[in-house]
Order: sequence, then C-alpha cells, then structure tokens
Amino acid sequence: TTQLLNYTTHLADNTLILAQRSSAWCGHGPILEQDIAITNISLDILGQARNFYQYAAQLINQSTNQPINCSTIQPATEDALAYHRDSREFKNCLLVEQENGDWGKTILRLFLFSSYQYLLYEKLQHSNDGQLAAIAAKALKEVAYHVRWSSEWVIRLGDGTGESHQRMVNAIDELWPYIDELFINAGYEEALLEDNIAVDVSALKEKWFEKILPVFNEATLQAPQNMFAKTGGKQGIHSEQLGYILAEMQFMQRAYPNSTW
Amino acid sequence: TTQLLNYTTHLADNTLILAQRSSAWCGHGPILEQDIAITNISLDILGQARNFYQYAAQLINQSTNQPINCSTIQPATEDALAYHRDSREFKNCLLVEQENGDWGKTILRLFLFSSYQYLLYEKLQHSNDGQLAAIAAKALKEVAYHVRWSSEWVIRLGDGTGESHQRMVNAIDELWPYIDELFINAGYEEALLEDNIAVDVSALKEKWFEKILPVFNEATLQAPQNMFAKTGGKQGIHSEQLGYILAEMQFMQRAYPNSTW
Amino acid sequence: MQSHQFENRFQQKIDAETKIEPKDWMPDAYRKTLIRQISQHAHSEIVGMLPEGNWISRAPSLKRKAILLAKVQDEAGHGLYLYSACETLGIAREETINDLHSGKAKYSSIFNYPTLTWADIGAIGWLVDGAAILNQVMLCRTSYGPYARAMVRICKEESFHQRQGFDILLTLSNGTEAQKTMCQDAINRWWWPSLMMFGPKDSESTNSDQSMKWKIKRKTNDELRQQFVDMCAEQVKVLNMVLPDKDLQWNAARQHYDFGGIDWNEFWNVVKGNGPCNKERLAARRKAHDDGAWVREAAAAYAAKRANKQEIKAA
Amino acid sequence: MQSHQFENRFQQKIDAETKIEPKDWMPDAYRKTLIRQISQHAHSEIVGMLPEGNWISRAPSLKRKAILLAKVQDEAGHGLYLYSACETLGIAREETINDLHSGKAKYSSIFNYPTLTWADIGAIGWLVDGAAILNQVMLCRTSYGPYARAMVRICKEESFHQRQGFDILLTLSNGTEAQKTMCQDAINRWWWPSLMMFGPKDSESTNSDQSMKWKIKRKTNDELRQQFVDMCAEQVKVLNMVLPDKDLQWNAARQHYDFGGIDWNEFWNVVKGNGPCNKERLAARRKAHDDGAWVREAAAAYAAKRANKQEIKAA
Repeated sequence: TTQLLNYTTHLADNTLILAQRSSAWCGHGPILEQDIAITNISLDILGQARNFYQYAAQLINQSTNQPINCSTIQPATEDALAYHRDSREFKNCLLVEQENGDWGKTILRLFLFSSYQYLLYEKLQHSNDGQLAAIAAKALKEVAYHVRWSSEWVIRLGDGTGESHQRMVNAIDELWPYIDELFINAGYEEALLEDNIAVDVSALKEKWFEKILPVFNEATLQAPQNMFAKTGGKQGIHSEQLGYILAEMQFMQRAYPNSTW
Repeated sequence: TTQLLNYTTHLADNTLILAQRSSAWCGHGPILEQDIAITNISLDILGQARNFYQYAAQLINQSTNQPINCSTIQPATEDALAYHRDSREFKNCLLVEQENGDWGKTILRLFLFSSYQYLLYEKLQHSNDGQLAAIAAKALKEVAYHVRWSSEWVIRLGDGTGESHQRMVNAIDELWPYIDELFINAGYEEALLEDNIAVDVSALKEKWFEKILPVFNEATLQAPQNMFAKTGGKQGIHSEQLGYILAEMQFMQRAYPNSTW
Repeated sequence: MQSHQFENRFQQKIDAETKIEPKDWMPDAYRKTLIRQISQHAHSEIVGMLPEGNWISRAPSLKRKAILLAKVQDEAGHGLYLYSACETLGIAREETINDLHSGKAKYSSIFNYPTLTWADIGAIGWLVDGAAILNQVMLCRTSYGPYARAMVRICKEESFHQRQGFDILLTLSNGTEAQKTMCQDAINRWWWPSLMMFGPKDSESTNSDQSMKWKIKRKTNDELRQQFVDMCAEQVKVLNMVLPDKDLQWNAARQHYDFGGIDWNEFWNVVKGNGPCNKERLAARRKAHDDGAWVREAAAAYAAKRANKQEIKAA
Repeated sequence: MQSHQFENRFQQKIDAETKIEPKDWMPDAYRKTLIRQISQHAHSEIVGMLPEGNWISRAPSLKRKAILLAKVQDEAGHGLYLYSACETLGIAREETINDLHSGKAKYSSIFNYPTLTWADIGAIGWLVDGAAILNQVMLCRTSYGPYARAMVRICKEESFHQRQGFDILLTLSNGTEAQKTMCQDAINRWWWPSLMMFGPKDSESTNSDQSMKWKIKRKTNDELRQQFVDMCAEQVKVLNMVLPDKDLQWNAARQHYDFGGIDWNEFWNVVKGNGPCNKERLAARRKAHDDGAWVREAAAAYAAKRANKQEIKAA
C-alpha cells in the first residue's frame, strides 16, 4: 500500500504541478478565446489532481502507519498532501514543472504530456485498483480534448510563420530531454505492475511516438534524435524550479496552519 | 513603546526588503566588479536590518504585551520578525519593494533611497533612543558609500549612451511615484517626534532634493514635476509584489517551524 | 423621412419597451453611448481578471483554487459576450482593445486596487461583484437587445460569484483570529471603492439623464448605491464584521441606511490613472497582447495557408 | 639561444622551485595549459555562484542569509583574482568569458547539479569546497607565480567557507527529524559528484604527467581524491551521518579508506553538457552578460566622454 500511495501521489503531483503552471496563463493569454481554453484545461487537470489526492488521503487514513511526511495534518486531506510536502517529496515528472516560456512552449508541453496521459489513462481505466480506474476513466475524455486542442495549436504554430516555427523548434529543443522520464517505470510503478494496478509506462513509448509524429509532421516539425534524458522527478529529485513553485503555491497553508478555508 | 516598536520595525523592514531585492543581483550583475559591489551593499543593508530587528525583538521581549503578531515564536527574535509576519504587517516604504527591473532601475532605487537614508540616519544618530542612535551612527558610514557608489552610476548611465539615458528616464518615471511616501510621517513617527526619538522625515525633503538634483543634473536627467504619489507601505498597505517576495523569503521558516538553522 | 422623425420613432420604440436591434436605426449619440458603455464594461471584465488572478497561484486550498480559476475564466467569457455585443454596433474587437491599451477607453476603477490578502478575493466577490450585479440586473432590461441578452447570461454567473465571495468571507469570519482580522481588513479596504463603482453622484453625473431617457440605464447612480448599502449593511451582520463607516445607520423615515460621505477626490484620482495599480493593470494587459502578437500572426498565417490549399483542391 | 636551451633553463627553474613570472620565457604548452586551467578555475568560481545563489533569497535565517551572501560574493572575488592571473598570460578577460559562453571553455562539472534543499548549501560548503581546497592548497605552491599568489588568497577564504558549510550541516544534524533527513539526503546527492571533482583516474588522465613535471600540479587526481575520502570519512562521524558508499571502510594495511567505484559514465555525461543543469547555468551566465551589455557600453561611453573633457581642459 505504500507503493500504491506513492503511485497515486505521483499521478496527483503530475497533474497539480501542470495545473499550477498552466493556470498562470489565466488573464495573460494571447487571444481571449485561448485564455479561456487554457484555463478550462487547467481546471480539468486540477480536478484530476484533486481526485488523486483525495484517494491518496483516503489510503493514508485507512493505513496504520503514515508513509508520507505530512505529520502536522491529521487526518490526511487533499490539501495536506498538496500544501504540506516539500519538493523532495513531490513525485511529478520533470516535464510538468518546466517554465511556461512562451505560448508555444506551454502548448508543446501540454501536447507532449497529454498525449502521454491519454495513453496512460487509457490503460489505467482497466487497473485492478477500482478507484484509480474510475478516476482515469473520467479523466480520459478531458485528456482527449486536451490532446486535440494542443495538437491543433502545435500544427498552427509549427506551420504558421517563420517566427512561430522557430519558436516551436526551440520549444522542442528545451522540452525533449524530459520525455524519456515519462516512459521509465519508477520503483513504485514496477512494484504495482504484477497486480495490474499501475500501468507499465515503458510499454507506452512506441504508441506515444505514433501519436506525436504525425502531428509533428503536419506541423513541419521534427523530433530530435537521441537527446540526453533528464530524469529524477519521479523519485523526488527535481529541477531548481520546483522549490519556487511550491513556496508560492503553499504560502497560505504554511503561513496559516490549522485553518479552514 | 508600541510606537517605538512600530518605528523600529519600519526601519528594519525598509532595509530587509531592500536587501532582499538587491541581493537578487548576486551572480547576475553586468560586470563582475559591480556584482561584487551590489552584493556588498546588500550585505550592509541586511546587516542594518538585523540590528533593527534585534532591537525590535528586545523591545517585544521586555514588554508585557505583544503588540506584533508573531505569536508562534517565543521569545521574539530577529528571525521571528523577519519570517513570521505577513505582508499587512510589514511597514516598509513602497519604494524598496519595487521590482529590480534592469541595472539602471536598481541603481536609481538605491540612489534615491540611500540618499534619503543618509539624511535619516544623520538625524537618527542623535535620537534620544540610544539603541536607534547607535545603529544609525554605525550605518551612516555604509550609507555614505552607497550614496557615492550609486550616484556615480546614475551619472554614468544618465550621461552614457542614448539607450542608457532613456533607460534612466524610464526608471525615474517608474520610481518617482514612491518618493513622497518617504517624507510623510506615519502615525508611529509622529508619536515619537516630541521625545526626539524618531526623525521628522517631512523635514528631510528639501535637503533630499538638494542631494539628488546636482547628481541628476550631472547625469543630464530631470526630476519629474508633480507626479501623483503612491503611499500606504508604511501602514502595511503594499503593492501586490510584496506577497511574492515574502512567500519566497519566508518559505523555510514557514515550512519548518520551530527549527534552529 | 426626416431625422427628427427617425428620432421620434426610435424614442417611441424605447418607450414601448421594444428592444433596439443592431440593424435598427438609432441616433449616433445612442450608438456612441452604448459603445462607450459596453466596451468599458467588457474591458472591466478583462482587466478585472488581474487582481483576482493574482491569487490563483496562492489560493489556500485546492477547492478554492478551482473555484477561483473558474470564476476568473467566467470573467473572460463575460468579456467575450460584451465584445461581441459591441461588435454589433459596428466596432471591431481589435479596435476596442486598442482603445483600452492606448488609455483612451476606461474600465472600472475598482480594479486599480491591489489584492493584498486572500480575504480580498472574498471581498471582491461579495462587494465588487455585488455592486456589479445591481448594475447588471438593471441592464438585463436595457433598451439595446444584444446588450440586454448578454447581461442576462452574465447575471446568472455573477450572482453565483457573489455567493462564492461571501462564502470565502464567511469561512474566514468563522476561522482563527488571523483569519477574522484578514476578513475585516479586506472589508475595510474594499468598502469605499465599491461604493464608488456606481459612479459620481446623480447631481454630477453628466450622461445620466439621456441614458435614463433611452433606457440604457433604468436607475440612477445614487439609487443603485443606496440599494447596495442597504443590502450590505444587512449581510455584513451575518459575517459578524462591520462596514468601515461610522455614519452608517438605519433611517426609519427614509427606510434606508444613511451612510457617510465618499472621498470623491480619491475617486477622480483613480479614474485619472493615479490609483495604486493603474499602471500595472494596463501594463499587464499590454504585455499579454504584445507577447501574443506572434501567436495571432501565426494563427492567421496558418488559416490563410489552409484556405489557400482548399481553394486549390476545389479548383 | 636555441629553443631547447630555453626549455632546459625553464625546467631548471621549475626544479629549483623558482616561480615563473609573466615576463619570463615559458613553453607555449605551459602557457596554454595554465590558461586552460586558470580560466577553467575562474569560470568555476563564477558559475559556482549560481547553485548557491539559488538559496540566497530563501536562506532560513537572517544570519545564514548574510553568511551565504558573503560567501557567494567571495567566489566572485576569487573569479576576479583568477581572471587577473589569466590576463598575465596574455589573454583578456572578455575573451576568456566569451569562451565560457560559447561552450568552448569548461568549468567544474559539480556546478551542474541542482541545489534542491537548504542542506545542499551545507553540503556544497563541506564537500565541494572541501574538495576544492585540497586542490587549491596544492596550487598555492604551483610553479606559476601569479597563479600561486592568487591561490594563497583564495585558500584562506575557502577554508572559512568549508567550516561554514560544515556548520550548516552540523546544525541540521542536531535539529528536527526533517532537518536530519534533509542533511543526509544532501550528503547522499553531493558525495559522488564531489569525488568526481578530482578528475579522471590517474590512469586515464591525459594532461597529468606533464603538469606534474612542470609543477603546475603537485599531486595526482587519485592522491587528492584519497586524501579527500580519508578526511570526509572521519568528519561525517561528527555529523552522525553516513557517506552513501557501502564499500567505504578503513584499510589498515594502506592506512587509507577504501571506497567504492565512481560512475564515470555519469562524470563524462555531465562534462559533455548533459548534466541536470548545464543548460541552465550557461543560460544564466549568458543572460547576465547580455542583459549587462548596455551597462558596459554606457560605462565605456561615459569614460570616453570624461577623458575627452579632460583632454580639452588640459589643452
């Protein structure tokens, strides 16, 4: 159950950090309609995070030992998990914590990640863990839309102007090192494969390329070859960015502990 | 003594926030020698902040009631005051919390503020409060150097290239609304005037202009006329910036309360 | 038909409560007034995203974060309805937005105040949205059809927002001492600016009479303001907080609350651009627009390429 | 005098422990080796400001903030000494820095690891500065005069830094459970990269022999590394922490600690630019340089104007 908790937290952290990043566009988007769209997507992703955290909290409260360090808050809640862990305890992939950069980089990150998420949830909805399966099944429809919306933008920007094409090339260059990590099973994933609880992410890589490449192709963009992979996020070893994200996100809960909001 | 505490905290907050802002240049300066210089200055200012906070903590610990809300930390310490108050309790002038902007804006903010500080400490060293007088006397030499260094840079940039001149003009435009606040006595200053504890800042304005204008003149820069003044910082009503500064600065103390570092 | 005949007919329609539609004849001044008012309203929705957006990243719980995100998104939606309503009067969205960025067009001054604590998000919901709703409920019956219909949609969401804002404050008011202090402090800072949202006193409002006659407005600034004070003076009791006005008291004769004088000096200063955040708000909007230029250009270029391809296919 | 005579004389001086000075004849390869090594060392000081600078704004106490600021400032000072030493070899600082920004010049790979917690600041002080000191102590007696003299100044400050770093860890190790965990975690992450700081094994180090002969270096990589392990293996006991090496154990026969194998694969990857933060570090340095261009231009323009005025005065 520690592994299940770690896995659920990993899924939750992925979505929370991506939602936190994406929602920074709200009120600052390049086009009003797209400001609304990215905010809507951020909301979807935040909703997924909440579902995963609620389940993780349930797992903690049901278990006798407390494997996650949020000792000040009893019983565990979605907020205790989101707001009272430090960066070394966060298990999100490095990809989602990367800076928003320009609209192109944000779009690309969403495209790369939601394409992965789609394949992941597609499998996870058949997990032997009923709760994870239910969350994934519900999220799958949302993610399908995120893939569609972001792929349209990747195409539009890749095949738009010279400038937009170059910006997409740069974005790919910046984000590509974080792709491999998505497809490397962490210990907690390995441990849950046999019982068909976790999804074997290493098996998703080929399919992911099959989803990505046609879009890149239409966008006149290319996937880099053999870029060095950066990993560690799933084990809590993040980039220096995450600490700043958390300092800002967690301020209220840290500054005013034991309060109801 | 509440007023004395408020006043001391105001002096402390001014210096802490300015040090926090200025020190962000460390490792990112335009010239290695100047990177060292601005860091040195940040260190001086941080040192002043510590002196003021230590005195404020002493005032709290000596008094029977606790007028500043840092209830979790007993006894009061410099760190309790710096790290466990939220933005509405900070009493720094708005000027010091303004974004660094480019090197010109940072330099200008330092020039405007340390010129004020020089006049302030010059008087404060004769305060009837022995501690404040001692801190001011010690700091005065440092501030004299900050004024000299920053005024040289104002001249260099104002009378440098067309670009640098324009950047200084922009910086003046951005910072000027925050000047008036320096010279408006807050309630806690008013209350301490009679006993010759606080300095009457309203009496410093003319002298300040006498310090500033020759430098502006040499820098081929002009002081704006009648710009609308922004105030509130001394009463704890800040710009939206301060909350972010504090979230970052206070993270460790908030996340790991009751720890020794 | 002569001009004054058109004018008579138009006024008859208004008087008969028939909505004016985009293709109907309307006096130039009516059109101009509407463009000014609707675009100002649209800009207010868009600029209004900023002070609240300031707390999205720091919302104190995931639930509140989700609610706040949804709310700010709704405001973008309202902006969209209103820009569309404006376009029915023959002014393109791009042009309207340029007027905002150039400083030519105004937006509600309330959004030039900073959001300093989480309680401000509650206070904006309760007071600012509350004040807006009174205005907007009236505008649901405004004489220009597209504007009225946009308002009906907006009103539904706004009253939801107001309840959410009140709920934030209610939670704070039942919370720790620090939360209660935060709550009262936010009410103190937002109360007077909220009263200013209804605009100058009737005696000094230049556009009011004509707007009333055209039924663009149906209540005067002072009527709406009184309604707002009466409402808040009761609601604040539920919060166990007070409104920062020592002159506030029930007047049995008037059957209304009396309230203190507004600092019109502050009001005009903020309108003139000297509020705490005027520069920041406009700068943020301009930056979003400028940073997005390459995106809009790319989208246009791509659309043109596609249209071109389809033409070739069709040929 | 023929070239090999110069060479002989030069080597005699070296052997006699006479310092080589800027105006002395020296072999091209000696000069090049020194330029490479000193500039690499200077760059390491400057790039090394970044991982530690990452915690200035978040230092957990005012005292620690002051100490950290002073420390990072010292590193800038060291960079300055070293760029000056480099200039005595006939290469301008600007050129040296350009080589860093273009990726041509290297810097110590250790600074491509991220500082993830406050404990990392302690670990850098203890381990990274500790490793650097062993190297630098040796370099105080290096054969090139300006380099040796710069090192003497640097060494004094570095050992101070190391003590401060150790003190951070000691405080953590006496702290709460969370602090102890943080302390051990930082040691775990910084230990192996610190060992790599001494460079490849002697058997694979290409420049080592010549540098030893010229007394640029006086100890081999493996000698220094062993010295470091022996030192840390004792000091870590004071912290009540462990080094993350299950093969670490005292070897009575060798009178040294044995230790486990280094992941040279990781070492070369980071050297080649694929470390966790290589891109970020270079980008930060380039940005500082680019953002500062207008400042340097303005300073130069102003200096020229002044010089001009003084000439006119003098004339």
